Amino acid sequence: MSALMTLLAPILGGFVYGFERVLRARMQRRQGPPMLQPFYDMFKLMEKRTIIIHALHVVLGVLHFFLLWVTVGAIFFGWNLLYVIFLHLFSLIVLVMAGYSVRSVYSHLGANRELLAMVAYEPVLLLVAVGFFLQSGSFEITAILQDSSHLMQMPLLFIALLMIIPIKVKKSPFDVVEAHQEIVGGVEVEYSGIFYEFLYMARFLEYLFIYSFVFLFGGDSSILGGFLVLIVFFLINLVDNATARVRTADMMKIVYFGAISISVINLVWMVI
Amino acid sequence: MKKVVNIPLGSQHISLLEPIRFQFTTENEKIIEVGADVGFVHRGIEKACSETFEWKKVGYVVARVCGLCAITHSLSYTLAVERLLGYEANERIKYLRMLMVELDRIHSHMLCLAHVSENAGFEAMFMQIMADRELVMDIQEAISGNRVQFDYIAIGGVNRDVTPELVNMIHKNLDELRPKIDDLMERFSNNWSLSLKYKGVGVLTLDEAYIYNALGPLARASGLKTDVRAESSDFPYEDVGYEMIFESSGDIYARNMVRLREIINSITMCENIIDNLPTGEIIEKVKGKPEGEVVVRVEAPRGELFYLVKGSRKNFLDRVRIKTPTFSAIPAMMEVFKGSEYADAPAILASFDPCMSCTAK
Amino acid sequence: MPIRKVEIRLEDMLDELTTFYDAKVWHFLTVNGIDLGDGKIELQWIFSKYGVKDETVLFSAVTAYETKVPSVVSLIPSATLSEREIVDMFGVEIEGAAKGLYLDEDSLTMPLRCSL
Amino acid sequence: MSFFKRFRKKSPWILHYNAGSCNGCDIEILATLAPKYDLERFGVINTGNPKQSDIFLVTGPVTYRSRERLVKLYTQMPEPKVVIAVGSCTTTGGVFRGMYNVEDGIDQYIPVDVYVPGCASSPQLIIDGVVKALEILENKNQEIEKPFKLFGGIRQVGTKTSRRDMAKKVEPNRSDDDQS
Amino acid sequence: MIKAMMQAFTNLFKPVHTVKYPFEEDVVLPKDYRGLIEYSEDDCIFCDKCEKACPPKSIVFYQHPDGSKEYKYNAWLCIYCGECVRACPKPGEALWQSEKKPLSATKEQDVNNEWFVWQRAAAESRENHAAMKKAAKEKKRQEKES
Amino acid sequence: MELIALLILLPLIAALFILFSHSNILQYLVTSTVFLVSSLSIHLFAFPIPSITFVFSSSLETILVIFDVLLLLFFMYQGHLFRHRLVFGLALLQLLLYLLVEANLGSGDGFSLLMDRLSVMMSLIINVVGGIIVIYAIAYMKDEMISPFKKRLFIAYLLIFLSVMNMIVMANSLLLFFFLFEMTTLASYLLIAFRNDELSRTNALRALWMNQIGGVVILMGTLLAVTQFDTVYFDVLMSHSGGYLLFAIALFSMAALVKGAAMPFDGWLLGAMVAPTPVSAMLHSATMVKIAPFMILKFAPVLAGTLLGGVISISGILVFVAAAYTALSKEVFKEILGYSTIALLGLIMSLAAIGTEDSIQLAMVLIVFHALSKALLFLAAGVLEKVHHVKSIEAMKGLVQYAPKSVFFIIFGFMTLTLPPFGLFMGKLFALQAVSENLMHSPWQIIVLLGIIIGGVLLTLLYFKVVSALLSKESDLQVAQSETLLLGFSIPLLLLSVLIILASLWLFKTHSALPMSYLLVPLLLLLVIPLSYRMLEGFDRTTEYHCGEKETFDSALFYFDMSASLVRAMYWVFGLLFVGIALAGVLS
Repeated sequence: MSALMTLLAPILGGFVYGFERVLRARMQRRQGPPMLQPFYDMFKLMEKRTIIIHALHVVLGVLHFFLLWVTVGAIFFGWNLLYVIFLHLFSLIVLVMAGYSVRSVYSHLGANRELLAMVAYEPVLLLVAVGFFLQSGSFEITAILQDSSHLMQMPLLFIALLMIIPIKVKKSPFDVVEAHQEIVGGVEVEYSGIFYEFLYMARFLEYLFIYSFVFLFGGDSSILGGFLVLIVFFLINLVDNATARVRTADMMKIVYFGAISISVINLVWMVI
Repeated sequence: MKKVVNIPLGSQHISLLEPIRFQFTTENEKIIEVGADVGFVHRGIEKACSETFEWKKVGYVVARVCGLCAITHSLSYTLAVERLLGYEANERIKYLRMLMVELDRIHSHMLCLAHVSENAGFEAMFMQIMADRELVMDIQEAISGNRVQFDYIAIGGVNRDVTPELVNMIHKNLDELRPKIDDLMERFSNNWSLSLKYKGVGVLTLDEAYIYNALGPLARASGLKTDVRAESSDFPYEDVGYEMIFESSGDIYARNMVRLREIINSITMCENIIDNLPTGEIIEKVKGKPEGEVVVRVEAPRGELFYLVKGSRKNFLDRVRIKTPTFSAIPAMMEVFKGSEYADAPAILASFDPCMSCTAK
Repeated sequence: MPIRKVEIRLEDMLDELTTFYDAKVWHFLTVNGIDLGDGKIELQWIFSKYGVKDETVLFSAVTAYETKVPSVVSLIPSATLSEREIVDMFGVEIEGAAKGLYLDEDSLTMPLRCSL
Repeated sequence: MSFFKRFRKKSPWILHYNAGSCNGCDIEILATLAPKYDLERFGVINTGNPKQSDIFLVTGPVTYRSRERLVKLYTQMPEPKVVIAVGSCTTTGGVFRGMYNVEDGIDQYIPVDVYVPGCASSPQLIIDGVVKALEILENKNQEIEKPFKLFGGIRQVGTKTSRRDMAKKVEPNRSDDDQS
Repeated sequence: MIKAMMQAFTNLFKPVHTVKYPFEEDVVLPKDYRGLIEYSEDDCIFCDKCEKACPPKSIVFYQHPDGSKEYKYNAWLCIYCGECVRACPKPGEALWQSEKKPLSATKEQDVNNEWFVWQRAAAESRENHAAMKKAAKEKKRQEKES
Repeated sequence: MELIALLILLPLIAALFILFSHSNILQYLVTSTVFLVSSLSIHLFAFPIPSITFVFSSSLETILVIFDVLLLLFFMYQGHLFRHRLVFGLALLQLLLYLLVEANLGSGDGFSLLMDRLSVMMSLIINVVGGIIVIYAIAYMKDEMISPFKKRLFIAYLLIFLSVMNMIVMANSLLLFFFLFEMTTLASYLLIAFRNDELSRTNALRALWMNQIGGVVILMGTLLAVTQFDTVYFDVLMSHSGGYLLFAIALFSMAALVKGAAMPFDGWLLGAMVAPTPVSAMLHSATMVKIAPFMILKFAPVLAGTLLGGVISISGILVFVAAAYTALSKEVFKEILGYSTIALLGLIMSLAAIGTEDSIQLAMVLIVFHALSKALLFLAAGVLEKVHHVKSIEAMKGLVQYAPKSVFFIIFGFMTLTLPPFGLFMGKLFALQAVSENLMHSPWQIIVLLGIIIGGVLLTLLYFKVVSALLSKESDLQVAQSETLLLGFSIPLLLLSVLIILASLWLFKTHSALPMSYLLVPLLLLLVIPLSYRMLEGFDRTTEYHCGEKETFDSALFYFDMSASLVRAMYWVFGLLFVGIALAGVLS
């Protein structure tokens, strides 16, 4: 089952992304693309003529995708949560290196913002993991999922997680990493054709990665977990439709003074 | 220990509708120096107006200087030529022209607002404003037969009349639009993320506005009370309920508010115009050939549009000098960019509502 | 719109404008050039008054193309682009105004001169 | 490969460049992306990045200063690609035809597949043009398409194919040799 | 922000603004839409006024040697201003602005470069015709003289 | 016993030989010495024997006293020579204190040298990493513009230093420890001033006075030990409890903080970066500064669970975050490395001061991997400096195009510092786990937890900022000439890399509960995907997207400067914390 899920992860993510595009269009009173649009895009990208800047850039981008896939797979297989978070960090670092490896200003700015965003959300993810650890006594995802729902004990951590989800799924108000109007997509700007596809699919995997954290809050009740994911997914899209993009510095401030402090409060509360 | 990065913005960039190139010299995304290249759209219209096209056709050519304020361009040119010919239009023509200019102002301002929200990363707002804007576009299409390039004003009058059904439609659409603008005004002032992005960002102070000769909504947002509609006697603006609108803070937010309130004012004016439309011919034959030198100022959506036309009884004019509002806005814009973040640059740029095709002609 | 046309000599231009221009009263519109033929050009500096109806002043100076024209940028910072435009379009020489606002090397030079 | 061909027309991504138009067409392109006409129904995304685009939407007669940029963007787009010229000045120069700083339509520089008329082209016309372009896109192959004149060709460096020179301006008298 | 979120939420249950063009032709073009310029050769008196009035010169008459003229119109050059119709002595009969929307052309139609050829050909034909006429006149005069 | 003597004496003898031999046999001599001492410590490590002890005879003690006094007099002389009052004054103070200690010296007996597991591990690091650095130094000094004798002197210094370091980790006598501590101070003073120019001189003097503060507090601690507990031996001291024991330990810990260049003493380590790169590598990142965590580790059993331990731990973790953040504003590559060293030392000290079994284990692991990775980075930085003449990261832009091999080592070094599956990463992972486990009974450790997390991401940001500079290369159409790396450079680098990988594998196998598949999957990807590099030959190459413009982009990096007032506030906080340690010692 886990193996199958892992194999199908990009497809699963594709559905999520496709659904989200339709949802967003409807929220803006547009008709929007068909549900399967992400797959159309993928198939189209497959047979574009490929233009690259240099080989290193491409290799790093592809590596990013596969590492992310491994990360998502690791979640499905129920590995150690801390290790999963660090694997995810690894995949992002590879992406950042890819972004820096070309002499393109937007790619550089994007990579830089990617690093800053990482500085913002990584602590929160780790603190959430620590919260789970305090609850269930283990960092293993399988163990976390055997406990009853964690929502009651760590509500503030849940809110902190909610605050960083927009960074990960690149949604307003924290879509500074992609910021199409400013830096034309950031890191992905120099990719084209099939190699862009890897980055495009990596975005699907990011969805799975971050929403599975939400799922973990459900504990042993997968229905509650699924429900939480749905609610959060919906909420994130609503917020996306109600906010503008904030500056990177503002984002850092909000995450550090908001998300991290409430996570710490929650942790202290759990400990005492 | 800071190093500078040069960030290009344009000539092709997703946040730009038109080719303009900025070269921002930044420290950690903070802009310290700006270079601009505005000449991408230079087509040579001034020369063509006096050498390739006869004076009767020039109205259609200058309209193509800019698609957004086409109507004000052809209006200014027409006014200038009419004055050279010693002709003064009747009240109905004046009212119809005013109606079209104000409608154009509404749609231009709405586009600008949509663009500002888009460049601030607020896609939903962009979509909403663009959807609402279709109401005005429909009116314009119904009046002139085309959505953007109206070619409505001709020498000696206007090309089409307003029928009673049209009057009804205009009423209906404008009534629908007004609450939406009110709603927008509320959202622009109360949304948390927008106030982070707009308030106190890209400030043009009153002194700077004087020094750099800012004009239009830009100047009015800084508290500089200038508006050609109040400074020229070509049109009876006071009769249709015009009032000057200004703010004082001079940031993006103030510019947005000036635009929004001007839209409300324009809606009022349009309604007054169609309610009190005088009777008369819509086009009259004008005889003779232009002679002499004359200047005309008209308030375009972006500010003051200036035409100087010189003719000497020939088929071709001696000189058509066009000075567009954005042309004056660029020095002020460059000043405002300095010291702000690169992340804000697209929004600031859009809030100035630059029109490069106007600038470069 | 009635215009007040003030004929001045080019040499006096800067002094005249300095005494005339007050940023809080006058609004600088543009610098204009009109080709008069015979290698002569009429340069115009145009201002209008804030808050007053139909008040436009036009300073006009006739000069030859070869004459070097002083710049008003020190007085009116926003005149840079206008001056550069005139330089491009007429090929006159204005102090401190660089070429190439609109025209590249391989496009037509001095398009608004009559002889061309 | 032919399996994937059918998906081309389901996901055309757009690059928009204004080569000196009056921006009448540009605001109409914006309007087609807005709710009323909503080009995203066809899977269109306005990417703003040549490397990820399939459709090159150009407005404006080519001015002298923008032609190099035009060609550069064109060469950075991966094949298969189509070019749509939106508006009468883009297709033929329109009212600007013959002005001194204008190059009478973009097909003087790059191959144009669809000419959309109108001054300014209304959203309906633009949608018509895009739909027509999609049919053309489906039948294209991956052959490199080159700009016409004033610009250099493709170079082999070792085993690598370099497109960098495609957008490099060459001397007019040498342009004929280099294209071959 | 909450209000905007509520609005986004309620938008989900509202009908979409989108029109289904081109699948359904329900975008009603307004009355007097400025569409294609149409021409009827039967009613034309070949006064060339439309050709002179057209700002972008998208109407060209080719002068055949036999004296007849051929109307040629480039819809991709036309700016749809309607000036030709206003210039026409028989508006609505010989030349009128229809409410049809113009169609997009493809590469094969070669609307740009072909038009250069046409313009040149038309101008040449005029010159030739004028020269011919002049020659004929000259001949006539000479004949008269002789 | 003989082993210890060999470890200490072998490098000394080799140094003597080198001084008076011909330059030609230099490398063979050094290599064999290094090989010998390394195998000795590996042997010690692999076949643990119960602690070895050694007692100094009274004549040796006397010699020690003489040396000590001479050393302090030398410092005084230097202070006098360069008109540096602080150096002079501190040396004088130390001399007085030292005499006071000698006067109060009791008769308690003890071991002068004591070799336990900790010492074995430290000596392993010192000999292996230090040894590799010495080998590297030969190649590095080859084309330095100095006389052959001076070159040999330099190598000899390094070897002597190895011996000193070997001794210090075994020292059990406080007086011997003080002497060796001052010897390391001397070594860093001499080696920083090795290039003998204005800048080196000022930096050397600064290092001298700052380190002397450490000497002063050690002497004060010794005085306390002598007067209160009547002993000069660590093991005896630590078997006591109550009284002023913790105050003495606090004083020693302060010395550790000084040696570890923890803020506010970060100035001297930064200044030390003007020294030749092997020196920086040897003294200021890989080995000498390790005395700091070593000392804390030594006291860890006493510190565990006390207020003092908490304060040290918190100040360590604050140093971790602050140094990581400060490094973000630096431009010179070695300075960045220096700050990251300070940061990681802070982390290690913090973990050591927590004093639970897990955290002590972890601190040791981190010491090993930090030494390896930092040595690798410093040596690679030395190559860049020597061969490519770049110091600042601004100048390193796109270096990967010209120096792919050295850049590879640097990137590899940074990856080993942050990413799975390498040791330092694992260390951080376990640290998080350990601290989280402790959280239940000591909630204050949430500060440490937060510090580890935030400092960790800041360091990641820092490292990849540097990598970004190296990587930003142009399109690969230009064929750069392949880089040839001198054998003397490449062998140490390779050795270190291999050691890191082996050690990581060992760590993963022995110390973690994680299954091996965790490690293998990412490793496999890392190995397989770069193989596709060759397959990319045929694709079209094009230019970057710059909005359609022609100009190329000159990349520059981002620097996160702190405002001056913030810096001042930071130093105040750390200064107060430093004093606070003494206070905590008194209180507990």
